[in-house]
Amino acid sequence: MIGNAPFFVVGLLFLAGLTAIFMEKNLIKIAIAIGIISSAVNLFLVALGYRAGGTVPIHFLAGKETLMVLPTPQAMTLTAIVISLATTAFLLSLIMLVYRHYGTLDVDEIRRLRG
Amino acid sequence: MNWNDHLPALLLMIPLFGAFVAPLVCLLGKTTRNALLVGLSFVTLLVSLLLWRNVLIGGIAIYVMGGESFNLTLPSGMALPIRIVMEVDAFSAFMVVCGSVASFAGALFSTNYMEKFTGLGRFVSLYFLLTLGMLGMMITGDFFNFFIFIEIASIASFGLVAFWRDRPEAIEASLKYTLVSQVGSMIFLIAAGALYGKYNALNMAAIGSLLQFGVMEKIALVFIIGTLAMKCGSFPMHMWLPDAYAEAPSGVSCLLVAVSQASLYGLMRVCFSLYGVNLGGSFIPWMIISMGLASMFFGVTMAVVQHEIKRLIGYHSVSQVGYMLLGLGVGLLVLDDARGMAEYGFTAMKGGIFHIFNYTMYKALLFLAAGAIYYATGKRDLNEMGGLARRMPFTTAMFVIAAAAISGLPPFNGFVSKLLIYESVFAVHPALTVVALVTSVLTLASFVKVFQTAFLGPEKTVFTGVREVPSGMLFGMGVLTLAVLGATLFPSWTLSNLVEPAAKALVDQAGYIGAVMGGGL
Amino acid sequence: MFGTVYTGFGYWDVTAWIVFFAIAAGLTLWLRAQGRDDYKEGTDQDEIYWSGNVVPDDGAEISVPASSAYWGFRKAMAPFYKVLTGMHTGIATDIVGYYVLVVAFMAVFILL
Amino acid sequence: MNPLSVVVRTGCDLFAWFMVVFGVNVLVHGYMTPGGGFQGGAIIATFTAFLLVAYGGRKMHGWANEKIFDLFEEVGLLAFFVLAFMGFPITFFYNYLVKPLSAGGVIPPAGTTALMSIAVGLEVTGALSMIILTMFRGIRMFETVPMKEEFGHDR
Repeated sequence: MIGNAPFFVVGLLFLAGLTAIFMEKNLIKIAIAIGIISSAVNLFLVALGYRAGGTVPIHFLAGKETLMVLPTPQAMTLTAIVISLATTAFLLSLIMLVYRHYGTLDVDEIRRLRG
Repeated sequence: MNWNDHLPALLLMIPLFGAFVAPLVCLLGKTTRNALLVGLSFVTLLVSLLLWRNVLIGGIAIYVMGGESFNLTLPSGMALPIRIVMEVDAFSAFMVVCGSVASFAGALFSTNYMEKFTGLGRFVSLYFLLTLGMLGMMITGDFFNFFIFIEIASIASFGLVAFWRDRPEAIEASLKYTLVSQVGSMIFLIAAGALYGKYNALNMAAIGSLLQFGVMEKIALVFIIGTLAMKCGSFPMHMWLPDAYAEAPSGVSCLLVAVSQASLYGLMRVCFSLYGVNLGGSFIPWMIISMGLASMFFGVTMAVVQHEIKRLIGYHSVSQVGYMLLGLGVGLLVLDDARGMAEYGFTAMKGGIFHIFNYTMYKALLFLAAGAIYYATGKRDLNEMGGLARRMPFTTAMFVIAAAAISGLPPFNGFVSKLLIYESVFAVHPALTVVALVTSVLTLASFVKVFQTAFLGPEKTVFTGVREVPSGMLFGMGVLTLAVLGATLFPSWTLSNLVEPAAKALVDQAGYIGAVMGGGL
Repeated sequence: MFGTVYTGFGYWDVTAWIVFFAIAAGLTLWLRAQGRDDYKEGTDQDEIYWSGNVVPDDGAEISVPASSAYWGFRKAMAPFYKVLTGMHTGIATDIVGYYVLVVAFMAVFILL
Repeated sequence: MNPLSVVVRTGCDLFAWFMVVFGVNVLVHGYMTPGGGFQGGAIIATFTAFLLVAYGGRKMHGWANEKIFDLFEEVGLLAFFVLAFMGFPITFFYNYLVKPLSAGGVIPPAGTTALMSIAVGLEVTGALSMIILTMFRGIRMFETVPMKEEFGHDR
């Protein structure tokens, strides 16, 4: 049961982020909600990577242990972090431009393209 | 060293090199920049054609990034492949050819279309990154790598949609696309992680060979299908698509069409090659068919009432994607039923795959023609246009060809693929064909409206100064017109060389898995 | 090359269509060439008829805008379009909402 | 953004350089520790953020042109591409420098991975610094300078 605790945290974080997207009206808060969602996913990947009894997959630091975990989830997490950094930076720049053009950050008022 | 073995890597390497070197080269001036954009796109097209020929002759092409040998998928007795594996079967090769033709035409068009604007170094860089992401999605055999290429393509397309950054609508469209696409990618990543946690592998063939249909697989499957259906713009999740397609510069809209087809490719790859016969009953196929029907009908009804030309064409994208979802969904429905597959399922899949080719060509051509009108007149609202046929004869001719092809008027290629779909899906239920036919009629109606209001009618005095667009744009449109006319005049050659191998590769799950894992299932 | 495409229930042959088109075009052109011999150029017969009024020089005054096309269709389908355009609110979070709803719907139904 | 007080600026003077040293340390040991190009580059880029916060944007833009960071980015990207391309007779991205651990030397067990992580570090340093500076300039533009107008499309 305690081994599954990270996954409950992941679920809670993910739902929190998803709820924030629908409940919040401020675009910056929505950007933060997307950040929370990607943190939840990264946590999910890291939690998946651990196998019982494994050690760090680094040759110099593992010591005498020969049973290492496969480093693929760590690599996946790093890549996902880089991607979410890029999109967060892009999203914030877009929000700056939206505020410049529309004069508001309320997501309900940014609807010139509809119908 | 045989260059033919390295074609999958070259296909990714050339746009990557273009993206990296573009900001430097663009300091050297306009001619160098245009030469880079067009030249590297053309080389990519050549490489994709060579790759397609190789795959047709020699079967599935495997490429291991960073391996000791290009086809060493299982080094030193490992049970599962750990390196990044590119796997190109006939379906991937077919998609790669479609995508790189669209990329080349868009590049040729952009040389003249974008010359008035600043920041073109970044534009060229992002354009190559978008091409890279699209081609990578089509040829990768690795699940996480697919996610990375989706993200490369998405981030490049966010940037390109918002390229006219002093236009409020462009920023708004990009913001909507970014929001929905980020949530979608994160959900896709959860699915990839879930499959990794279950099978310790990320390679699609490896997962496919081990897959048992359980709870985790079901959840992963719906997450993947939801995300990729959103990315290719099926009905209830299509709202970002007309916005983004309408607000992007036209050369980019042309490429975005091909990028949405790459998402459709991923959807079909997961359904056919990863899950295959253990798809757990007929719920998923019927879901895909009903998404296709809804996209077709509601997309086209929304398109009829639009009066902004690129937005109208964007809504037609939604409705055309429905045809492919319908054709391939019917193929998926009868996947484990050999008799149904032989009678109508395979024809429906051929129709769906042929429609991918046709759709990419004529929809890209329509976007380019709309961009040409916009370039020449500066207007994007149909209410303000009229009588342009006298001023822009070449654009008019190419627009008519594309509009006739998308409406399914014989003898154009759109008619052939739609006929293949009509005459096979009615075996499942006649209502499917009825909806497809009504959609086709409404498509014709809306394009009659566009043609009549933009090109026909009395000449307006505001348009007396309008000229035909420059030659680069005409050549860009001409490439796609040639593709449309080629598929029109030689339908049986196209079907037997491009489409049938692709459809066969798609249903051959054991072949796809065996090429990586060595041996059968 | 110009072969026939068989669909399993019918077939499509592009050459047959082109031959038919050529015959039809020839027939139409022949009919058109018959013409009327009492037509004279440069007289009132040449003028555009516009309800007896003088035709304006600028075409913008007599063209029908695209928004007016298919007026009857849109009028007849007004309730349908009201629902459909009501769906396309253009709010960014609504788009995300539709996506999440579809995924949740599929997840519930596949797990049942 | 105005410069902060003299205490903050002196603190920045004293300690900001250590971020660069630490970042380079993380970067060059990327092949054998949990670090690497992105992490090292991100740490180095905090140097730019420190200077920006402590000294304000006007001075920062006077010190560092965005072209410098563009150059960093280009050099990193092209070095990465060339390193990947050099493996070509065998495969793209093939690690042609790698030797067994017993062979000795500076980068035997890593080969091109270590060099690639340095290239990625350069790229990330340039890109993140440029993101910070450009976003900052966006805020400034919003207050003072009107945005440069594009032309050629309707507005």
